[in-house]
Amino acid sequence: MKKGRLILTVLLMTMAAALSGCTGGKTADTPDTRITIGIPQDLDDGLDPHKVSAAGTKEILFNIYEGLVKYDETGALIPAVASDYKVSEDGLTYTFTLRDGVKFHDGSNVTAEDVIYSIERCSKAEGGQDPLVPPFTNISEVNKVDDKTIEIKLVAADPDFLAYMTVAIIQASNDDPETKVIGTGPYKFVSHTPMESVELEAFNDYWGEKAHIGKVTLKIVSDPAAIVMDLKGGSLDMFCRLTDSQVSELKGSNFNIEVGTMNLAQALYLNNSVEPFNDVRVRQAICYAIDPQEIMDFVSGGEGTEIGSAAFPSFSKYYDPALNDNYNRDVEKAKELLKEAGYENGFSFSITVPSAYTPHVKTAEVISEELKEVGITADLKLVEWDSWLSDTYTNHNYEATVIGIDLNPVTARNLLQRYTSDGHGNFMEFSSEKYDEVFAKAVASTDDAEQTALYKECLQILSDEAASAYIQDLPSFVALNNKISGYKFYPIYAQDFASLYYIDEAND
Amino acid sequence: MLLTLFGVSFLVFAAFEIIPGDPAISKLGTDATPEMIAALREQMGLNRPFIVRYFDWLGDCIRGDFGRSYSYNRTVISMIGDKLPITVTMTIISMLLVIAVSIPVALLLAKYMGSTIDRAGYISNQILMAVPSFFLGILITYIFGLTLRFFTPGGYISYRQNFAGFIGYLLAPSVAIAIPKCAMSVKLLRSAILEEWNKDYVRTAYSRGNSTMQVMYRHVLKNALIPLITFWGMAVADMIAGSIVVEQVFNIPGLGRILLTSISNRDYPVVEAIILLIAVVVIVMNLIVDILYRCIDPRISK
Amino acid sequence: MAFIKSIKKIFNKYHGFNFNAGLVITGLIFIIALVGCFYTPYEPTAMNVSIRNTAPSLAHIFGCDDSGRDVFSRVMEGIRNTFFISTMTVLIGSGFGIILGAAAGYYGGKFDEILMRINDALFAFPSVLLALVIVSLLGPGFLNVTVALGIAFIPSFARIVRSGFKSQVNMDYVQSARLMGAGDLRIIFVHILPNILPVLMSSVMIGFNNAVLAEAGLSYLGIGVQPPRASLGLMLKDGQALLATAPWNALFPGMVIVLMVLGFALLSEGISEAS
Amino acid sequence: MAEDIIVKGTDVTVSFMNKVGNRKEKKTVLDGLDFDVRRGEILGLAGESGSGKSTLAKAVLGMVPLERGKIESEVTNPQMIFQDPYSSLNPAKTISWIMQEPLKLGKKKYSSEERLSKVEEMLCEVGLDAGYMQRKPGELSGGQRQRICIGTALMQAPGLLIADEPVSALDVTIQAQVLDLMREIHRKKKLTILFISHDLRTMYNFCDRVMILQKGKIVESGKPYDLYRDPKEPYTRLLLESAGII
Amino acid sequence: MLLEIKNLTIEFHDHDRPERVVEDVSFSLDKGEILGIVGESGSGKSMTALAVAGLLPRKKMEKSGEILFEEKNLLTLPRHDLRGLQGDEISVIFQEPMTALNPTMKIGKQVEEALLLHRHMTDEERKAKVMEWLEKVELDDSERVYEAYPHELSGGMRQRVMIAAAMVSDPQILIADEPTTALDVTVQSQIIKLLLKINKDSGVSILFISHDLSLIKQITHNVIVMQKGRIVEQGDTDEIFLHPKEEYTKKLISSIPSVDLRK
Repeated sequence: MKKGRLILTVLLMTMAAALSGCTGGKTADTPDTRITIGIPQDLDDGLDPHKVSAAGTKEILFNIYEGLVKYDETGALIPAVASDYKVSEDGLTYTFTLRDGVKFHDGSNVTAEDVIYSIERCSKAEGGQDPLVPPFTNISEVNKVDDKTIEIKLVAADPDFLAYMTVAIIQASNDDPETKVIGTGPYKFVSHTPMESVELEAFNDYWGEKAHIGKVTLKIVSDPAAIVMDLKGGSLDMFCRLTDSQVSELKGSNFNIEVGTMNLAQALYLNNSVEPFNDVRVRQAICYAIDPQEIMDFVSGGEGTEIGSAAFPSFSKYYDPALNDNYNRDVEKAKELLKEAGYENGFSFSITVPSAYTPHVKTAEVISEELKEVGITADLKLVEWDSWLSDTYTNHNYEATVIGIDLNPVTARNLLQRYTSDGHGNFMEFSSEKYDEVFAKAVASTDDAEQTALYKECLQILSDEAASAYIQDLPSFVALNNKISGYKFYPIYAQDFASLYYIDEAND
Repeated sequence: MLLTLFGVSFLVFAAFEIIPGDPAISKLGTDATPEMIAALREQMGLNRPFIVRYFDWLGDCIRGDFGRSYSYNRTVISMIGDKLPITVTMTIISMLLVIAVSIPVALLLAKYMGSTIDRAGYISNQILMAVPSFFLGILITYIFGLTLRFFTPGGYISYRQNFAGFIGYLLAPSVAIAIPKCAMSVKLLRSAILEEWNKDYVRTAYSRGNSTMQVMYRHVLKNALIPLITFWGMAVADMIAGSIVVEQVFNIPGLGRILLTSISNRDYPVVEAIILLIAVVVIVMNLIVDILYRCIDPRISK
Repeated sequence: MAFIKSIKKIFNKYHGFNFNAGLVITGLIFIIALVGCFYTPYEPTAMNVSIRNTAPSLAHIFGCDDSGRDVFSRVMEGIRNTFFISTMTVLIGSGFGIILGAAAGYYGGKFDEILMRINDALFAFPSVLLALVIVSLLGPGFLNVTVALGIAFIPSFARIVRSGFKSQVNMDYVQSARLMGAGDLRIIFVHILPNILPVLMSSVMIGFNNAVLAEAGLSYLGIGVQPPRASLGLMLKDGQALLATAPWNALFPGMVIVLMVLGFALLSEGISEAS
Repeated sequence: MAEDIIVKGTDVTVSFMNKVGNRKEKKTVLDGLDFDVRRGEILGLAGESGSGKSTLAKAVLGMVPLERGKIESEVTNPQMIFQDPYSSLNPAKTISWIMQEPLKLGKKKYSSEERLSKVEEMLCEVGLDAGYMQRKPGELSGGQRQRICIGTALMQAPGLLIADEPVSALDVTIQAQVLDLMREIHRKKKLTILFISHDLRTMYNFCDRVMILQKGKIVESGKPYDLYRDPKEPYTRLLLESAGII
Repeated sequence: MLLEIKNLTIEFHDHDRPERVVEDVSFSLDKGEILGIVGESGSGKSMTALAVAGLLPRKKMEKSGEILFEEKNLLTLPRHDLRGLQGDEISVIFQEPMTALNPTMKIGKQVEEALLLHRHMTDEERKAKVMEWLEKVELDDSERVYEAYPHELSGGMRQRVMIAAAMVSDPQILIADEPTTALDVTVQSQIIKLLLKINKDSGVSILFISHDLSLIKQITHNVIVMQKGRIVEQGDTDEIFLHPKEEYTKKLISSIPSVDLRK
């Protein structure tokens, strides 16, 4: 069975390579083409690829740094700095062969030492702190076979381990990655003016398909109202994650709207340790009271995909649309459950929402309207992102909150470990022995099919025990100047600027 | 004067003791483990008692070292220094607009006292004072930016690249800040002129054969400017606060934006430095107003 | 008793154009706010996806907002909230302002010096941060914004009351009151205060319209009235993003803010003109 | 103190710091004054502006700290009337409220009816009538206002009335009427009056004794007739000549 | 005859019903004469003076009768010509020295203003004329006063500056509206002596407005007694003081506190 898996991945890789090759028809662009892309927040948590945590920063570093392997838009892992790799029978040894001709932005060649340095930098725990990439504790040793090959030995087999190999490869000689931003990606880092803009430039000696647009300026636009005006005004060519009202504003302007998914699970996350949410019947009543479709109609004009449990659609391996019908809107059933739980005449609670995210705020507004029909009054508490991060997310003092949880790296284990009783980031305070038991079995199993089934069973439990009231994977609207094309949606937080190109009248 | 500065610095420092949210957590983001947070807090020295931290920080400030920004790990001075000229230029342009517009308009209104022009001017004055500045910003962007294409909304040009473009772009937001202040200045100047007009020395000036215009320009205007200067001194402080909102609408990376972002990032050193800076500017403005007072109004002993 | 009599006296004495215009506008808004408490054409928070962003029509005179809620009902609720917050802000601000200003103006000397220094410090402190501190101290929401703004308004009132007292304290009638054996408190509140009432009234009105602007500003930044409740500032902020396709979302709340502020400004002009 | 002297001042000195630029300058207003006020007399205090006459009045009322010397006074509740009729009555109150105020504050407690009847009685005494009760100071002439001030000052039956230039802001004819009123009250109630003015003519017929004050010092004092006939000090002669008396 | 006023009547219209302030006033002023107008507050004496000086507000005011000066009726003279006379031929000094001068303007510049408006002179000539008059009004250290500001001078000195500012352009008529009411007795008599000296030296005729009868007695040749806007009696000052004909004049004279040192 294992051999089969191996062939499958290899096949995939060759197909991807072929595919990327033949989008054809694009001439090598002249270096002076430029594009200005708006971003809502500054890269204010630094530029060191191994330490960065904000999704907005990772999205952009995707263009500058590459790992041994990298994701493509389908979510498959394709070879990057490594030309190919072999996994040993027992899944404990991974051997990577370095691709020849891969250069750093400063022109120097990528050496085995660089790769080893990068991996060890993430797995070493300096001074009692956790390693930069926690799962790397599973690595027993990394050794250089020859100038072209690296061997990594694991403590225990882990089918998801390959996903962690997307970690950025930096130069061994780079003592301060915070300021010396040198990677192997299609774009070079030029400059960063805090609170203002970030400049990138196409890297001409890129090993793969070169970027089409010469200069990329990332401009910070922090006021939602200004975004639409700036796009129409012509000072911005592209902006991601617009709301549907902003999209309706852009009708008739020189912008195409690309629609994809945000790859996150938006839900009304309930604090299971708090009265009355510790009672599963109350949680189920809430699931019955909420109608995801109505929320999607209000929040994003009907766009977006409903989810029944923690997995979002682009995580196709585990996403099961059937779970969506686990709780279809049924006010009578909700009231019945509430009566059973002893809350006939309802109760009231507060939904804490980070004020900066309009979609989550509007979702909460719709929820509070829907819950009224069941006799539950929910009032909103808007807080700043930082208060939400420390009060709600880290210290768990909240009753309910509306937020979207994304994944990096995109692995089932990373998605579901959050719900285990002692899981890292279990701000929902969800704990069920059955769930812990099934999750442990899933992690331990080495057979892919068995593991997938077990993970799916976890998702089923989450839905049955109504850990949270799952709603949707928010639509992702991207406005793109109609002179530019080639935008690709990725399942992870990544903005691939390299694939963008100007549709020159000449080469059509 | 120093007492006020000391008061403000204490208020700022105490404010962040109260506001929830922890800089360490905001830096580490969602996947921070409790151990990582604790270690970072230690490294930032956040665990030291409040008073110790306050006096350490105050000591550094006096020596000019405002510490490093938590999120950008650059020195606070370099960050603010880079953004200060933007907000200062905008405030200066707005101030010039206020002065350039309010004096002629007020003279006009004073000249046609009680006529329909005076009444109409008066009403429009009241309306202009009533418009919230962020609403004004939006209207200006919408009308002059999108429809009339006088400027590209959001097309901020940094003063390093092209200074003319930089000033050009700042005109629109400065107008948004200046308009309410212009209306207020016109109202104040007009009532000051009215007040001076009834004073005895005006009658003496008339008795010497001055025409109305001569009386206005040689005698009344100078004395009517005195209360206005106090207002302009205070107005600068409002303008800086006003610019925080307007910078959002016009997408200008000035002090206002840094202040708001740093507040939400709990970037204590940056916020404290900016607020101190604003307090210093306000106090310096009051000083300048006093000095102007003394040279215009000899009655106040030198 | 004397206090109410002088208020009655003030109101029936004024009849200038400004005062009347101000009274008409404020009266109109006050009535709408009052009616808003009992009846609004639609439930302000009732959503209806079919009528999202529909233009003003007979059914919805101000049109519908992005969540299909009737803008007119929300404006009515918004007026009520903004009106309430501004009134409370001015009451807190002027209440403490009078106490502090009177004490500083009447006693003068050291006390006056210290008070004015604190005043300057509060003045130099951006009200945005002050509001943030108080809101995070007490939590976001309706009452806390009022307290935050109230405190932020104390310095300006204190300054006005202080200058009022400074001009009255050396008047002869104060000296003769002292000679008759009147205590300081009686002199401050019974003798002097009624004389600075007109100045105070007009500054209360100006305070009112600054409160309306400040509330709108704070809601704009997300502090203050929490959705789904409505406040004019919040509606303006949400309406901004739809200026091209559904301008009524922003224009009507903005217009009402301007009208409200204009009303109070004219009223304060009317009072200060006649005093 | 001798039993007929009700106020005695010995070596009374008052000075205050006024800021000229940034230097602090000590300005002496009263310089070692010795004076006394006898029971039932009208004592005139004459001097030009800056001579310190108002400060002396305030000193007698104990409202100004003395740098040196002391003032002994057996008067428990001295009252004062002022020059500017516009600022001496509370513009926001009605006449009846103003005149009832001293009764409310005095040691003796009165019911509201008693207060109203006493006010009516006092209004007649000062030559006005009950019709003025509900009117406001703003609606009255200078002369009427000064009469109200006098009435209010007498409410607490003061041992001493200090009149600081009470008539100099009034028209000549009104001045004469107000002075007659004060003379009559003095006679009826044996009220001691300290009359402060710069007008030596008026003081001649009004005061029993006159003190001339210059730059904080008493230049000369005595009965008006003796003083005006052969003034000993050159300053007194200058004042008399300027007033066209000699 | 330098100035002749025939049945001058002034009515105010700003309240609901018109209020007649001056009614049918006629009198004349000869060269070098000092004519007094005396009356209580509200008698219209100041209004008459302001009418002669052309300083009455233009709006809400009905004026009739004639004020003839060099055959021109000042009431109907166009504003431009009237301004030509003001400060040149007719000058005015006011009652409140504290507020009658511009507080933020140097004394020298205020005194020279009449010359600036009516004479073509070089700066030096103007300064010399001003310094000449500052000495004439007996201001010691006129150099310092030239550079000083109004608040640095005493009431008496300020009134002297007012007189200098009025006389610097050698006017034919000087209107003095209660010039010494706000001053101390000693200073008052010095100012009166100064006015008499100037009248004698330069022959300027003075219209002296006052409510103080003893002052009128000291300085004026003739006097007009006014009550509620009408002339009650006019004539030679000594004649009127010895045996006044009208009841009102008698009452006024009797209310002066008399100092009889003979008994």
